[in-house]
Amino acid sequence: MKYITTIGDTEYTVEVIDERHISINDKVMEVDFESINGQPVYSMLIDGKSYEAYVYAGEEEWQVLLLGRQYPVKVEDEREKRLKSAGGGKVQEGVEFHLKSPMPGLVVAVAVEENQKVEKGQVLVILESMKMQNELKAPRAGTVQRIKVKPGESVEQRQTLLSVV
Amino acid sequence: MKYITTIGDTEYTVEVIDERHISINDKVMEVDFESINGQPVYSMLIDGKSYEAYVYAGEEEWQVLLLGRQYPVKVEDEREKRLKSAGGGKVQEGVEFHLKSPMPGLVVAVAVEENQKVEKGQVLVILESMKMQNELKAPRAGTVQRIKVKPGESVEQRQTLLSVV
Amino acid sequence: MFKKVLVANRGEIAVRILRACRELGIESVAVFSEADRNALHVRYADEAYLLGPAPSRESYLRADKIIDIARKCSADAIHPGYGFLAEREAFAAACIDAGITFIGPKPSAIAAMGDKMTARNTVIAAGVPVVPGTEGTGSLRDEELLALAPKIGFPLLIKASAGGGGKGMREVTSLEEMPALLGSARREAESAFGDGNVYLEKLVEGARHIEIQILADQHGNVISLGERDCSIQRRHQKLIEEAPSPAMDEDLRRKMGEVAVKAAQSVDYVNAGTIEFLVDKDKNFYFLEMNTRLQVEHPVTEVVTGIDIVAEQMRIARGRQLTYKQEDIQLRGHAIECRINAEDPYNGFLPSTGRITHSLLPTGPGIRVDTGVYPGFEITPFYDPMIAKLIVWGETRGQAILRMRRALEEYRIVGVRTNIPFHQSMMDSHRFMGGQYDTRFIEERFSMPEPEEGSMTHRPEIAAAFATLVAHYEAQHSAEFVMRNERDTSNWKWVGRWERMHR
Amino acid sequence: MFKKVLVANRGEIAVRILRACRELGIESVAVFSEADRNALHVRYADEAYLLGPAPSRESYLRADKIIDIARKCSADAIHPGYGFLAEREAFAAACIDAGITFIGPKPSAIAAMGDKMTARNTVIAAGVPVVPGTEGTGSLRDEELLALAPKIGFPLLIKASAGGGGKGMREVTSLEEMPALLGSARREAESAFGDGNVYLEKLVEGARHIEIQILADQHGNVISLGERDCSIQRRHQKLIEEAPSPAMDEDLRRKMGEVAVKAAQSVDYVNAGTIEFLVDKDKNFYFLEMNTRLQVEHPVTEVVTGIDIVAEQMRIARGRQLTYKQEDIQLRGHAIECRINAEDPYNGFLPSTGRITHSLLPTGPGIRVDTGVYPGFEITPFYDPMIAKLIVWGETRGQAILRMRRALEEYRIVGVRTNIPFHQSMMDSHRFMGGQYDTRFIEERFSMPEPEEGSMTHRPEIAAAFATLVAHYEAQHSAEFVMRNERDTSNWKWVGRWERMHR
Repeated sequence: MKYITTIGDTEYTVEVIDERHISINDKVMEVDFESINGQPVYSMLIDGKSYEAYVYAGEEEWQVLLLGRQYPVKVEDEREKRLKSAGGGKVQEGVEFHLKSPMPGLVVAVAVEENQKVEKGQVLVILESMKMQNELKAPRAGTVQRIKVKPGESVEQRQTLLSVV
Repeated sequence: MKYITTIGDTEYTVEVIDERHISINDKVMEVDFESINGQPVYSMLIDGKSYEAYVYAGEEEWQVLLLGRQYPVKVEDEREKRLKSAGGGKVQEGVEFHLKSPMPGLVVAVAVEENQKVEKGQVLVILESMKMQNELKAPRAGTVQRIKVKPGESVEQRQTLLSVV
Repeated sequence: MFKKVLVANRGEIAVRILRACRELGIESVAVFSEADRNALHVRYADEAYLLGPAPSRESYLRADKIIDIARKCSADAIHPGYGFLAEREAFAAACIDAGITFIGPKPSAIAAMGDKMTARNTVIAAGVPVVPGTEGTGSLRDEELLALAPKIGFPLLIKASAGGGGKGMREVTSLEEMPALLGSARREAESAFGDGNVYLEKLVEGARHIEIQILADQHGNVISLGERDCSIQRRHQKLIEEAPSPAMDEDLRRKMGEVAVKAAQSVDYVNAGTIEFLVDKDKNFYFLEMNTRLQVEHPVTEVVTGIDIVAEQMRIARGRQLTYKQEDIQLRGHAIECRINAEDPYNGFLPSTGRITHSLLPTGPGIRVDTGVYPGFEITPFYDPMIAKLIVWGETRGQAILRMRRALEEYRIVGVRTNIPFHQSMMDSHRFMGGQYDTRFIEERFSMPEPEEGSMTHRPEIAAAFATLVAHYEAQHSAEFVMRNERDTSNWKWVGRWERMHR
Repeated sequence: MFKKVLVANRGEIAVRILRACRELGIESVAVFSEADRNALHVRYADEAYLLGPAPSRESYLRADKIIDIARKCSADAIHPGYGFLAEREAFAAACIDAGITFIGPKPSAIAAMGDKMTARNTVIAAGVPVVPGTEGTGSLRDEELLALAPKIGFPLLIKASAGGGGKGMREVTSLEEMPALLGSARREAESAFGDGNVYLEKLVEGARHIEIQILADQHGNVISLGERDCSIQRRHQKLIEEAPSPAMDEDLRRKMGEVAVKAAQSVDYVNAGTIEFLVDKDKNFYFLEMNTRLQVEHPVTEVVTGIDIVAEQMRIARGRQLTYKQEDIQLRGHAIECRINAEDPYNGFLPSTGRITHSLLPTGPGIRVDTGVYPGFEITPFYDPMIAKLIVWGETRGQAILRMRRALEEYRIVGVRTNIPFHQSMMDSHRFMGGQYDTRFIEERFSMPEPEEGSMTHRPEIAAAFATLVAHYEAQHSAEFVMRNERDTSNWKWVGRWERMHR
């Protein structure tokens, strides 16, 4: 199986040749890959080097925590990717963004109003959890829609707070 | 539910009244009983005292490791026990004893021969495991039968080595 | 010694105090909220009693219930830890009224140091330097402030008397610009707090947060155990502490120790306490406040002095003389503490909750971990996000940093995000290594690094391999997984209390 | 410093050495058997290479393969740890031949101390006292032995020249009974070993096993780091070690230290080593043997001296001068180590294998754990049963014992049986607390306690409650459990390699 794996602006062609070999950009390497104790912690011996990483699924990408750094990694089946680019253009552009609570907590303030235009990075909601106030920000510019919470309200993890269209 | 619970020569009448109460020898106590993390490690708050024990099933009894001591505990349903004693006498007397390997290892020596009479505590087999030689002894007097291993042989855990009848 | 001590706290500090009880042969009592039935402090204590629902105000802040439990189970003392009820004068007084020893200072000392103005005036009277300024002199008019400003010196800060949070605050570098800034500060303060009064305070540049640990017994003996440098803070939360401070010398240590002792004596202080100072780049130091309790970061002092501060607290509360004299106190080697918080450094340090599914503590030479969590324990949003303190000792500061790096690399916590990567970046920071930092270091000079070319720890192709292999095997088996999960779920439904027990 | 070090070992000691490499900024290489793919040393190393199947002779004893790997990955040094290849002269020599530094003494020193007779004669020549006896003087006749006996003194032992294991051994308390005992000893030796030769050795009564840690560099500097008391042994396996020894005083420490240095110098010793002595109740001491390697129990010395022995080994091997002079060595406080073995103290100390399903390490002040296992790891029967070392430090011996008790109580290992209850009983033993023990203590004076009435830790009714509640809930839910397990099993079958990966 061949994959196109992307980190930032760099694409890697990774082929899983068999259980003991992969190639990265056509360079074949010996690999011994194991999960530790059924956890998303993986040990990989690759051409003798020993690495351990914590790998979990993020919103759209895999998150790899390796040597104290975090890498958001996109993994695409090569064939799939080819089909997609044949379809042309970016998919899912301009889709609605739903601000979800990243944790259970208490809404301290809603910093925006419905139909307000917001910039990327602008604070939308302030949420208190674990004695800390946390600012939830807009991941992109847009217009605020459907505010579903009020200050003083308790929210559950992943509850939708408002949308940006 | 009422149980007759025996440690050594002492019998305790333990009643599980509801999820929050038990009685021991008719003394009612408040109890909060939890398993830790799905393990056979249990936390019990009993009339405010906090205890933790490792409880696992032994051959015939429960083994309770509590405050650095091990208690073999027999738990019998009171009704069952009454029926049994009505049936009279000890059950399963004179049954065959099968000496099973307590761990994987290498048979260093078989210290007895078939049809040999042995005393309680007499060494039957010497087994090497983890760089240590371990003596496996007769749990009661009897006659050795069906020796199934030879010195130099590797054995699996729980493999029957010989029988004492 | 006490027969039975109740620990009115949770988490790592409750466990820390329970350990001291155990080592002193004192029976221990834990209290817990409904969220904490399986917490480590409940497991380790000799007795444990439920306080109430998870929120602090219904559990760990219920002074009445706690004293009631202590009375019923015949505890002869209460240790408050830090936070919660530790610095509430009324709680300390209520313990005494109930005939229970409060392991801490007298209520009067808590009160004196708890009020900022009183504390400032008390220590000034005792000859302790404070940050120069006009606070405490009442409401002054612009002319008066302009006249006082040159005596304080520039740069200085204009601060709102009524408020905080930076509202009405202005930095002033010269007398010329001051009138305009006073005006705008007053307007902002007026609109924010309905009170336009302001005061002046010297701006301490390149300030380090240095605190002195003291111990005081009931017989008038007070000693200092050297300093801790707690300048590495984010949003006024300490994150890394070390002892000794790379900015201190023996002379300054002695001087600040003496001043700290004076400050403690000025309120007739008894038990363990900490005097916090700001130290500027010219080694002038200014009293900030006194914490009238055990500090989170007390272990770094324990590690370099060899003194068990919690055990000493109990002895002091029992009326004993201090075990040590000032001349017994010797610092050996260097200690660093990293606070491990359940928060995501790659996502604005948002708190992270969830069940810890796997964890591997760093161990081996020179490592200490103080924690209240374990694999299987659930991190809830009710309490603060600190789940562990990782403390290392080294013969030198350099060795301690290298050891901390090693320990951070070994530490695995799966199930919640932690700020371990943040600490790893700090230990790799050249300025931290050089001891060149002040309290604004994180805000002004530090950000989580983007993976950089050429760095030893930059391995994008390896990260790519990890993600690809995980994705590959997951895709290959997703069909089976779906089916298995479906069945499992239906099975789980059958099982009631037993499963709850086995969570 | 070295660029890359290969660690030719497994388990806790491999992890210990890898940690030192990490802290010194040295790249590290692990080697592993098929049974150890997921072992901690493989996870922690920078590189890891498979040696072969699980049995030691096919993996960790394969000197040829190890040197080959070291060469291929350009390691410039090999650390052998203890056991396996650590004291094989040929391995040390082969490393040197391959141009790789062996982190340990010269092959000649290993050889000299490895042969009992040579070692004895070498140290005698250097003026080191040995257990008085006739060993090494050839085969003597009865008349000769009877003439020598009074010079050695009674009580003494007759021992078979050819053998061990107590065969042909007789204890003699007077000259009168000696002729008859000589006869029976010779007959037994003849029948056991086909060799009736015997020798005499003084019986050291109330002997303690005391060993001196030394460090020697390549420039002729040799220092001693004080003693360890390792008298608590079972079947000649050390179980508990402490430093300093409760039986020593400053004068004896200095004398034995000097003698240990002499013994090391007599074989031109370089690197870390340990001289083992027997010390009798009158404080006479006798050389037993020298261990030409790192010892299992080195942490107790590290904890009281503050010296990282493994790091120092690397510096020495690199040709550096010792970091410390004899006068720098100061013992601070007291350290105790308990070896945690996977064996069942309630069942004749039978080794216990299996997967560790849950584990909770003791942490907090004064605790160090050196281990190579973690929850999820499988203890196999291939290697020795020691899975962890629990080391505590205290200001005094009393505090160390109390702290060890606390730590043992906190330590949870589920999945294999351990000897933790044995250590708990030892820490409760009045003779151990009083420091009153010798090498025969466990065999002669100690047994796992039967639960006794009146003891603080005797709670049969609580044990009854635990067992009853577990039995009750298990019975109540057994039907559901059976059904669930059946389905699970069938589900598991579908899943191939993915499951294997997730073991």
